[in-house]
Amino acid sequence: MPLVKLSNIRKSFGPVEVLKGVDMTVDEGQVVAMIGRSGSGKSTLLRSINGLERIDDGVIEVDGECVDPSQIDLRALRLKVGMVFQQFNLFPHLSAGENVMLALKVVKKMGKPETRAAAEQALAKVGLGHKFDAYPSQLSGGQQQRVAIARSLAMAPKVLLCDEITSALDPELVNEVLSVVRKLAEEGMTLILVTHEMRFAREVCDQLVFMHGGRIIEQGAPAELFDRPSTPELAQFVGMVEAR
Amino acid sequence: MPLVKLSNIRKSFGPVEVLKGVDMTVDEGQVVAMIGRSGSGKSTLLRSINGLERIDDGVIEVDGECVDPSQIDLRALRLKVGMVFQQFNLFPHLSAGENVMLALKVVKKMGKPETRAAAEQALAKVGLGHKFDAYPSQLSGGQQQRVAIARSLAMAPKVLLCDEITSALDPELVNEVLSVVRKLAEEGMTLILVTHEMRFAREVCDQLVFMHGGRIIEQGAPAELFDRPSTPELAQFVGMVEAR
Amino acid sequence: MLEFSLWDILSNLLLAARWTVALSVIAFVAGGVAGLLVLFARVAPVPPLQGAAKLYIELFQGTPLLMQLFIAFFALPLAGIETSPWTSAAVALTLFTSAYLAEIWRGCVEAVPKGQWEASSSLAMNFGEQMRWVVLPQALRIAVPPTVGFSVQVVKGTAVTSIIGFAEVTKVGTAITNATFQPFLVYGLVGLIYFALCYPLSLSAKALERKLHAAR
Amino acid sequence: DALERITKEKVLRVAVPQDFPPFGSVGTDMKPVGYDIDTATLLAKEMGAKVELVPVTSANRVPYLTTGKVDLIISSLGKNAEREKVIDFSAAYAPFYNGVFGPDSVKAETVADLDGKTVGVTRGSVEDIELSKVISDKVNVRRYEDNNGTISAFLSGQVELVATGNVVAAAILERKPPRLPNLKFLVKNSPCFIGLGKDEGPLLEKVNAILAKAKTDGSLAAIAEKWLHAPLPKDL
Amino acid sequence: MAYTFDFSSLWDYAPVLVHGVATTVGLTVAGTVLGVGIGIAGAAARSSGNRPLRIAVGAYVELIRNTPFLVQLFFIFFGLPSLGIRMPEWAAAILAMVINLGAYSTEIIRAGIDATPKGQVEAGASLGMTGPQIFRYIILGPAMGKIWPALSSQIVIVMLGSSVCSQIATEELSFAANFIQSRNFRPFEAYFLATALYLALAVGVRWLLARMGHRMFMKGAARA
Ligand SMILES: Nc1ncnc2c1ncn2[C@@H]1O[C@H](COP(=O)(O)OP(=O)(O)OP(=O)(O)O)[C@@H](O)[C@H]1O
Ligand SMILES: Nc1ncnc2c1ncn2[C@@H]1O[C@H](COP(=O)(O)OP(=O)(O)OP(=O)(O)O)[C@@H](O)[C@H]1O
Ligand SMILES: [Mg+2]
Ligand SMILES: [Mg+2]
Repeated sequence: MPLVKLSNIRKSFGPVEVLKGVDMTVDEGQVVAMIGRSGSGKSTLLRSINGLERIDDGVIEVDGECVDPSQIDLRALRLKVGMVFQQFNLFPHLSAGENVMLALKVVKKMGKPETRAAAEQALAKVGLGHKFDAYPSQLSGGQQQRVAIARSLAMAPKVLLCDEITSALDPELVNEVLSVVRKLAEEGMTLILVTHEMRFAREVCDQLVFMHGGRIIEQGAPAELFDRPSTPELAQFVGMVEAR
Repeated sequence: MPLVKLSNIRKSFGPVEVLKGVDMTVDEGQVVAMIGRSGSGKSTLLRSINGLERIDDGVIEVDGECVDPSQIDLRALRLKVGMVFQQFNLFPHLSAGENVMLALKVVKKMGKPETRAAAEQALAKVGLGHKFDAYPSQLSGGQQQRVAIARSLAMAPKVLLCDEITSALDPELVNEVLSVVRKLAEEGMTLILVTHEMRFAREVCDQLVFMHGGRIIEQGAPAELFDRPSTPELAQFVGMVEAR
Repeated sequence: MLEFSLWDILSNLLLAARWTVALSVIAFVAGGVAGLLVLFARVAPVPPLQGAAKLYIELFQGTPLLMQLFIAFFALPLAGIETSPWTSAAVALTLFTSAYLAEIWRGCVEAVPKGQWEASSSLAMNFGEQMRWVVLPQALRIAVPPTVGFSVQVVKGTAVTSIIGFAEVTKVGTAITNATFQPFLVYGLVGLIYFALCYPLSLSAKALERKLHAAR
Repeated sequence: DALERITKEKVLRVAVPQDFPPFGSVGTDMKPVGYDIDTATLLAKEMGAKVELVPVTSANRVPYLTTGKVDLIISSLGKNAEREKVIDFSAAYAPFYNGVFGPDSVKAETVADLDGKTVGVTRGSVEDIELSKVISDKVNVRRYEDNNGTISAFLSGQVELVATGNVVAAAILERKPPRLPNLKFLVKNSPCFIGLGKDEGPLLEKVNAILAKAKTDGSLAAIAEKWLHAPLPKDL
Repeated sequence: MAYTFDFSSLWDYAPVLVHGVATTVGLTVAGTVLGVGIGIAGAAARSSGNRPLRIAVGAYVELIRNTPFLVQLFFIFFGLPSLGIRMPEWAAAILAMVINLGAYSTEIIRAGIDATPKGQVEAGASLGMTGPQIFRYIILGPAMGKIWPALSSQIVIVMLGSSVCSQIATEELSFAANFIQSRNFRPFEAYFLATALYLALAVGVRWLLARMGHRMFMKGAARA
């Protein structure tokens, strides 16, 4: 049974159809990279998976449970699906540790000592055990993004969604975040990443998904797709990215 | 008799001494370029010459008249010294023509027809005779900066100060402003320019002044200074700039 | 002799509303002029003037309008200055209005970029000329919405003048209440009259604000 | 000299109540009417001046006089030692018994019965001063700025009892209010006097002369008949 | 007119003044706590998805902001008893202040909420938090920090506005001044002293609120 299964996902913003029937499955432990031109619908698809965008049609199945588009309570879904954003979105009035503990406390209703232990462990995993009491404004962009990852991890999601999590970082800070993601992949975490880091995708991911105009038009092993793109669109996209 | 004579100019911001005793003379018709690292005090020195910064010590003499630091009324000085800024600072609620005419009317109390004639002439000189009625928001950056130059010129100053007047411009607009300055230089205007355009400084200026740490540590003919810097600081600065 | 019909009540209240409006207009105009003077003092490059203006603003924003009224009405005469309810109300409201407007407008003046001051200084303009020709025209644009918004506070402030016996809407309302024994009705009507005066001002302040944002 | 000014300018400025029937209240045209207003008009006529009525509250009428905003206070003003320190008084011009009033449902026959009850009174009035002297501190006294407040508070049931003049209570009763101010007991006979600024000898003499004449020629009695529906007491 | 000032006569009335100051402070504290509470609830309601609720709160805010406090006070104290709703004057004063500050703070706090970046809400939702939890733990704190200066000014305005509560016999500071001048006939001294006390209170309250705001909401604010 796949962990995530998307069937015929459709989504419009007003008159514009942004997702035109997307099917996709992700197995437990798989690391999937989503690539594609700007505006092709990658973010929208990712955000649909944890219900940040309400889809118009189709079915999302996570860990065996269906989420149909008319469903109101998305909490159960969101407990299984973590998300990390391009703009970190740390809570500025809480320290790194409190950022991680908040949802454990109010959503999972964990006791105080367990919460703290879980937060310390999550921060240690992203190499920031010593920054427990630092506020976001006192951290570099790379550190903030790692706290954001820890915050999602601490909730023990089945799958973690990452939407261009290094795009807002200065180039010298990108690697510290990518190496955290690489570690997660190696530890068996199920990951769906939207990324422009092609080399990283090639090295770390099991599966590459190429979106174009609201559809997935190619998918497969990264090396295969990069080296032998079967559509002219992907060929062009790969050429464009590699010219940079 | 020099047109501008600075003797032992000193200026501190709080505990930090930014100008540490600067002496400099500029003769009528001379074109002086001031160069130096960021923070070396170029802007502060320039702004002191027309009293935008109140100096702590020293004497500024313009056209034979002394301005001592305790002086309150700077009007006489400012009538002799024009200034153009990096950020244009046009008055957004006035058209190009009105920008030029305003000070003629309220400061020089010129009659209406003369004001208009003078403004038209000044705008024509910077190649914007046809933009008399355009508002700043309708002009490109280069055009705005040329209006700013015209606005200063119309007041018929003895000397014109320019502080990095091309730094805020897109590269393709820099030349239209520089060519106006070049024309002014050729017509015999006395100019003091802070600039990072080394090639321009070399071609147009009579005199180069190199500031470092709040002092003028070298001055002379541009070609000379560039080719045979006598201090390691200038040598390093020239090397740095040319590497770009 | 003391039978008030609903129409008697309403017409008397509406007649009294004239004085509310008149007092508001006077306070707003005089307060605006005084506020402009305080503003000039507050932003002029003359430290003692700035200090005095700051003190003025602190004083009138830090004490109740009611106390200002009492002092203007009962205390000034002791210093030999004759005051009627009219003049005391006008004076106190003017002082109150000017302090708030000066502070509102200072924010608008400070929103004008520093480069505008520097450029006009370099053109040899003095402080007055800079204010008149460069800064105020730009500050004015952003000052309109909050100024209109504040006019609501002025209209409402006039209610307090009823306490020194100025016969505006609230005062007449209390008098009628006592003659009719219908406080619920009378104060309800009084409230509605104020609402009818103030709400259009609030609405236009909001609309002006939206327009300003859209223009940017 | 106030009298000189009055005769010169031919204007007599008088502080009158507008919230204290029958001495002064407003008609449907918002003009003050009542015993005090008629008295003021009478005085002005005798002085050959025009009357200028200045509506005041009980709390602020003395400051009006001491700050020179009016020449006289004709505002059911009672005489007491505190006031005599700052202003002068004419002869009495109207009777006034102040007392405690309230609906039948509230029992109060003596001052002692007021303990634990809420009594409304107008701040600075004779009732306030006199009542404050005799009550214990178990009485809950609410002091309002003006009679409008006091009466409104009583009528709306915010206070159980009200301390005011007998004639005032009568005037209210006449208008059939929702809560009836029936007499509980009288506190003090304190007739009304006209208040004048200190050291205004000539004006005081003039006012007293006019009052004496009005008492003998029946014009004051006419005012009493009109507003109090009773003859002027002999001892006034 | 030669007037000799005599502030010493105020000494006898020191207890009245102390009582007045204490009442003014008490009214302000109660009005602030409850008023800001209403403001938070009102702001939450105004940014909620419930349309009738939004409109109702909007009407409340506009009605209060466009009528004078004094009239609101009279309506509550003299008018409501006609409907059988009766309360002591201190309760009426607090109620009027709460309703008044509630309306203003609804508007002020809503502006702070509107300034919350959308990403903050999405991050909270992605962590499985409910709408109310997101409001309580993520939006409210930073929003309050942003609008605290504006809210503080409004609290001072309401405190100064409480002076008119003397009209319904609430024994606060301006009542004390009026009471004193009706006994010693020295209006200037009484009003002058009361005004000075108000000024001191205003300065004190502003200082206190600034410190409180700093402790409560400025955690993690960018250090410049
Ligand atoms: N909230 C919205 N309202 C209207 N249109 C939207 C909204 N969000 C996205 N869109 C549109 O949907 C399309 C797909 O957007 P999406 O963000 O999914 O693209 P993307 O592949 O993530 O692009 P990028 O690489 O730039 O992030 C775009 O045309 C975008 O303009
Ligand atoms: N208003 C001010 N207050 C405090 N410090 C100032 C102020 N203006 C300038 N300084 C400081 O004075 C020093 C000199 O500044 P100045 O602007 O003159 O340098 P500059 O040579 O023009 O540099 P740049 O090339 O970056 O324009 C700098 O260290 C600057 O930080
Ligand atoms: Mg995207
Ligand atoms: Mg500079």
